[in-house]
Amino acid sequence: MAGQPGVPFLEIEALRTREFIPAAKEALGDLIAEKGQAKLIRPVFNWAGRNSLFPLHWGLACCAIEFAAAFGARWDAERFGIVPRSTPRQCDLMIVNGTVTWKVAHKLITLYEQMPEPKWVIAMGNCATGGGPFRTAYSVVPGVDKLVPVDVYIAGCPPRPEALLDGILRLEQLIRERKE
Amino acid sequence: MQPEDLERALGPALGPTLVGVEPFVGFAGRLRFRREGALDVFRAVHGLGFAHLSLVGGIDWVDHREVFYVAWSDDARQYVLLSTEVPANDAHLESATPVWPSADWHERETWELVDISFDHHPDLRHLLTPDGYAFHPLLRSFKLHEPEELEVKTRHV
Amino acid sequence: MSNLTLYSVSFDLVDAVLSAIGSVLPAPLNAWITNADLITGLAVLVFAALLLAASMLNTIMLIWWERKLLGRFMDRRGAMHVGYAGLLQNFADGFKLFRKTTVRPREADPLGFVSGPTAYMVTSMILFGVLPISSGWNSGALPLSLLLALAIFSFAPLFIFVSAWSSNNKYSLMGGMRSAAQMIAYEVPLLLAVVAVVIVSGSFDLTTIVYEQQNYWFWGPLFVALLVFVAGMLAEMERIPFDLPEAEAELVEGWNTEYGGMLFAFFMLADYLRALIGSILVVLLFLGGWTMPTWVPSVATSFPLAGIFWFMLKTYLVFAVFIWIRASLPRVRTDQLLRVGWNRMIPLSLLSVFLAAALVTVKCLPVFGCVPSPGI
Amino acid sequence: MSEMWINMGPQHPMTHGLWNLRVRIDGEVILDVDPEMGYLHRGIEKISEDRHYNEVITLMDRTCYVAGLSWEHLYILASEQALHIQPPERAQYLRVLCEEFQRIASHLMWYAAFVQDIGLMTPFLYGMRDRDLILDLFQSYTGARMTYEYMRVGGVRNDLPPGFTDQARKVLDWLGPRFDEYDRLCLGSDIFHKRCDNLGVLKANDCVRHGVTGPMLRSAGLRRDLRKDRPYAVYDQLDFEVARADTADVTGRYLVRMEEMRQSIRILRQVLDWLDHHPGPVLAHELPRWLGAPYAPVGREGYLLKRHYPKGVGFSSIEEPHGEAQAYVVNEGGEHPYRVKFRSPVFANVSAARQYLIGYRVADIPPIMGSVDVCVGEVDR
Repeated sequence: MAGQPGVPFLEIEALRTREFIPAAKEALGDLIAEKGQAKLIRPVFNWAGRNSLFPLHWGLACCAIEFAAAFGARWDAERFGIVPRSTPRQCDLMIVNGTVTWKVAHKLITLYEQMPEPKWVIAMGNCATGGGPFRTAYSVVPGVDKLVPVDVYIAGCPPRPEALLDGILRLEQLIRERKE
Repeated sequence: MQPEDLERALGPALGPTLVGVEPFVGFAGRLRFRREGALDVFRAVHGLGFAHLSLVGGIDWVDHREVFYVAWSDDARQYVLLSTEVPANDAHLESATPVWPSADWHERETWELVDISFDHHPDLRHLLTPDGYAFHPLLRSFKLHEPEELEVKTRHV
Repeated sequence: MSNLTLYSVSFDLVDAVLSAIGSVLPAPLNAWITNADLITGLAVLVFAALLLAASMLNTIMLIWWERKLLGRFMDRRGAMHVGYAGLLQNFADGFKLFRKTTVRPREADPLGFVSGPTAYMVTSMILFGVLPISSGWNSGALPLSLLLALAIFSFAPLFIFVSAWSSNNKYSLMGGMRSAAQMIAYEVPLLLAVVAVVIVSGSFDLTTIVYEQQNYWFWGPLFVALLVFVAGMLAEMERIPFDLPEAEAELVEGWNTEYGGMLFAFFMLADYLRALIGSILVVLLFLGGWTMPTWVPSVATSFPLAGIFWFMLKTYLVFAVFIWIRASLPRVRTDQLLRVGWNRMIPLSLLSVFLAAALVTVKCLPVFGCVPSPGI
Repeated sequence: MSEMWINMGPQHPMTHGLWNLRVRIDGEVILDVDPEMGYLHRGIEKISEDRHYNEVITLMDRTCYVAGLSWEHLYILASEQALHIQPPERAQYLRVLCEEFQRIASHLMWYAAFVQDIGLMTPFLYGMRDRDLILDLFQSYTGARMTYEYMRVGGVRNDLPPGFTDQARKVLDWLGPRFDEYDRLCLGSDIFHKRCDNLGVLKANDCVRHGVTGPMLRSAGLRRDLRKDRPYAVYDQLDFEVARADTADVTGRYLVRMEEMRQSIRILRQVLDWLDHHPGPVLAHELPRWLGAPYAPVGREGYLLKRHYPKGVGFSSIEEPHGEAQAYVVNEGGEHPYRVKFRSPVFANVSAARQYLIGYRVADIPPIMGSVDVCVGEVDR
C-alpha cells in the first residue's frame, strides 16, 4: 500500500513523516478552494472581516482627539463594531491620526508589521495624507504613504468624527469589493 | 520691582559681569550680562526671589547668538528677563541647572535646536530631534523645504 | 413536559433519526442501526455537542449583553449595525479572528504559546458539563459537583501564567504574575464562602444545594458569604475592579499582549465563559438556581422549560450587576487588591462560615420567620 | 524578577499622545524614569519664521490640540506687543470667552482621559459628551470644532452670531450640575481615593524648583494664577477665585481642575453679560489692510511686498489649561516674525517626572501621568 499511487489527496507514506500536516493542509486547502471557498466561506469571512475592524489604539496628534470623539457618546463608533485595541497583534486597522515625524517613522512601520494579516491603513487628516501644514518642516514625513501602504485617505484638518466614520465605512466597501 | 531696584541690588555683587538693566514691558527688567560670570548672575537673581525659571531660549543673530532666561518671583509677582550673548563660532555657556533644576530640558532643547552648548549640564542629550541628528534647525542658515521642491523630491519615493 | 432533560432530548433525537434511517434499510442493518448501545453512545455525543453549542451561544450572547448594557450605562448604544441590534457582531468578530494570521513572536516558546490559551479555554468549557442548568439538564448526578467545578475553575492561573511566560514579553510577564497572585489570593475566601453554603445545605452536590433553597434562597441568611463570593468571583473572572492582569492603561493588554487571531479569540471566549460560569455559580449557590419562590404564581413556573428560562434570566441579571460594577468602579492596584484579599476577605469569609454554623445550630432563620433548616 | 527597563510608549494606552516613558522597575516598584519626547516635533517654531504673523495662528491651533484657542491667545498677545497694536475691548472679552470655554473643554478632555486611566471607563464618555457641547458653541462662531483660526493680530476674526449668548448660558446651566455628578462618580468611590490619595506627591517647593505650573502647582497649595497675578486681557475686571488644594497629590489635582471649571463658568457668565450690553468693533481700526483682513489669505502671492513695522519684542504669558504658557516673539521689521519661542507648561511638568514618579508602582504611572495632563503637541511643538 505504501506509496501506491492513486490514493486521493495524500500519499500514505506522508502520514508517517513530518510532512503530514503541510500535506493535509494543502489538500484540504485545495478542496476548500475548489468547492466551498468561492461560494460559501469567502463571503462569510469577508462579511466578518469588514464588520469587525479593530483599529489600533494610539494617538499621534490633533486627529487623535477627533478619533477619540468618534468613540464618544455622540458618534459611538462601536455601533459599527469598531473597538480600539491597545496591542497591534489584535488589530486589523491602523488609523494614522496625525502628523508622522521621521523620529516615529520606524516605530510606525514596526507597529504595522506587528499587525497580523489582513490589515488596512487609514490616513486620517491632511498631515497623514500629505504633511498638512507641516509639509515643509524638517522633521515631518510628507504623507504616511511613504512608509506604509494606505487604503483610505480622509481629508480634513482634522476631519470631523463623521468623516472618520465615513472613511471606515468606505474601507468596508473596499473590503466588500475586494477580489483575491 | 523696577529696573533701578534690580541694578541697585545686583550691581555691586556682580561688577563687570552685569552689562546693564533695561526696562521691559510687564517685567521687572531686562538684565544683560556677560557669559563669563553666568552662574554668579543666576545665583544672585535666584537670591532676589526669582526662584521659578520658566523659559530658556536661544536666538540666532547670525553673527552671534543670544540666550535668554525668564524667571518669576512669587514675592514680587513679576518676571525678570536675563539675556546674554555668545559668539557664533564658540557658542557655549554655563548651565543654569545647579541654580534652577527646571533649566534641564530647556537647555537640552536650546542645545539641539540653536546649537548653544551648556557646560556642566548633567545630561545634554537630544530631546526633540532623533539621536544623532546632525542639524540645528533653528539656525538662520538652516532652510526649510520649499513646497515645490518637496513635490519633486518625494514623487518617486 | 417539565420532566424533559438534556439527556432525554438527545436520546430521543438520536433515536428518532436512527429509526427513520433504519426503517428504509433491510432488516439486519435495521436491527444493527437501532441497537440500544449505539443509540446511547451517539446520544452521549449529541448531548456533549448540544451542551457545547449552548454554552458557546450563551457566552457570545453574554458578550453582546455586556456591550449593549455597557453602552447604555455610558450614554451610547453599543453594537447595532451588524445583525438586528448588533446580535451578529460577536459572530463577525469571531469569524474575523478565526481568519487572522496568528503571529507567534520568534522568541516565544512554541509549546506554551499555543497550549496555554487552548488549555485555558478547554478547562473553562469542561465546567459546563458539571453545572446543572435545570433539573436534569446536566451530565448527571455528581455528588461532589461543587468541588469539581471549583477545582477546575482554579486551573486558570496556571494556564494564564504559562501563556504569559511563553509570550516572552515584559508586559505579559507582569500581567501573568499579577494574575497568578490575584487568583491564588482570592481562591481562599471564595472557597470559604462556599463552605458556608455547604454547611447550611449539607451537600457538595449543586443539584441538592438548589433544592435546599426551595424554602428560602441563601442570599438572605448568607449575605456575608454572598458578598465575599461575588468579590472573589470578580477577582477570579478578572473584571473591573479587579482586572489588573489585563489592566489596559499600564500593561497594554496584560497577559494577552502578544496574542492575536484565534488564540486571542480563545482568551476572549474563555474570559466570558468564566464570567458565565461565575454568574451561574452565584445563581446556583445563592439565588435558588432554577427554583422560584412559592409566592410566584404557578403559571409562571410550570410552562415547558420554565426552569431553564428562570435560570438564564437570573444568570443574565447577575451578570448585569457585574456589568454595572464595571461601569461605575475604578480599578484597584495589585498591592491593595492583595491586602484586601488577605486582610479583609479571609476574616469576612471566616465570619460567614461562623454565621452559617450558628444558623445551623439554632436551626432557625430569624429574618425569614422560623423556618426549620432542612437537611440537618 | 530582577530590575528591568520597560518602554511605555510611543504606542501605549497610558501616554495619550506620542511620547515614550522609559521606566526602570524592580517587580512593580519604579526605580527610575526617563521621558523621551520629540516624536511629535513638527518644528513649529521654525515654520513660524517662514510665515506671516496671521498665518502662524494656524499652527497655534495645532500646537496644543486640546486648547487651541488658548494658544492662539498666547501668540496673539505676544505679537500685538511686538507689533505695537492695541485690540478693541470687545475683542478682548471675546478672547476671554474663548479661553475660558477652552479651559472647560480641555479639562473635560483631561477628565475623560484621566479617569479612564484608573480603569473607570464611563466618565470617558461623559467627558466627551459634555465637551462636544462646548465644541458646538465654538463651531457656531469660529466654524471649526478643534482648529479655529479665530483670533487675529489686533482683535478677533468675527463677532458672535445672534442668539449665541443664550445658547451659551444653556450650556453652562447644563454643565454646572454635571460637575457634581462627576464628583459623585469619582470622589464618592473609595477605590478612587485608594488609588489617588498620596500619589505622585510634588510639594510646592519642588514644583517651583522644577518649573512646574498650573493645576499641579496649585494643588500643592500655592495660590498662583497668572490671571490674578499678572492680569492680561480683561481678567482684572472679572470676579473669580483661584482654585487651590493642599494635598499636592493626584486627588488634589483632580479637585483643582474641577474647581477651575466651576470658576470658569462663573467668569463666563460675567463675560456673556458684558458682551450682551457692549456691542462694538472686534478688530482694531488702525490695522493695515494685510493684517486686518478678516479671513486668512490663501496663498503667498499677496505677501510679496515687504512691510515694515517698528522693531519690537513681544512677550506674553497666559494661564493655559495645563499651566503657564509663554510666548516670545521677536519682530525685526520683516513680514515674518524673526524668532518665535514658546514655553509649554506641560514641557516643564513632564521634565520633572523623576520627582513625582520614582518610588511608586507601575500601576500608579497612568493616574499620575494622567493628572499631569500631557498634551504632547505643545511639548514637542
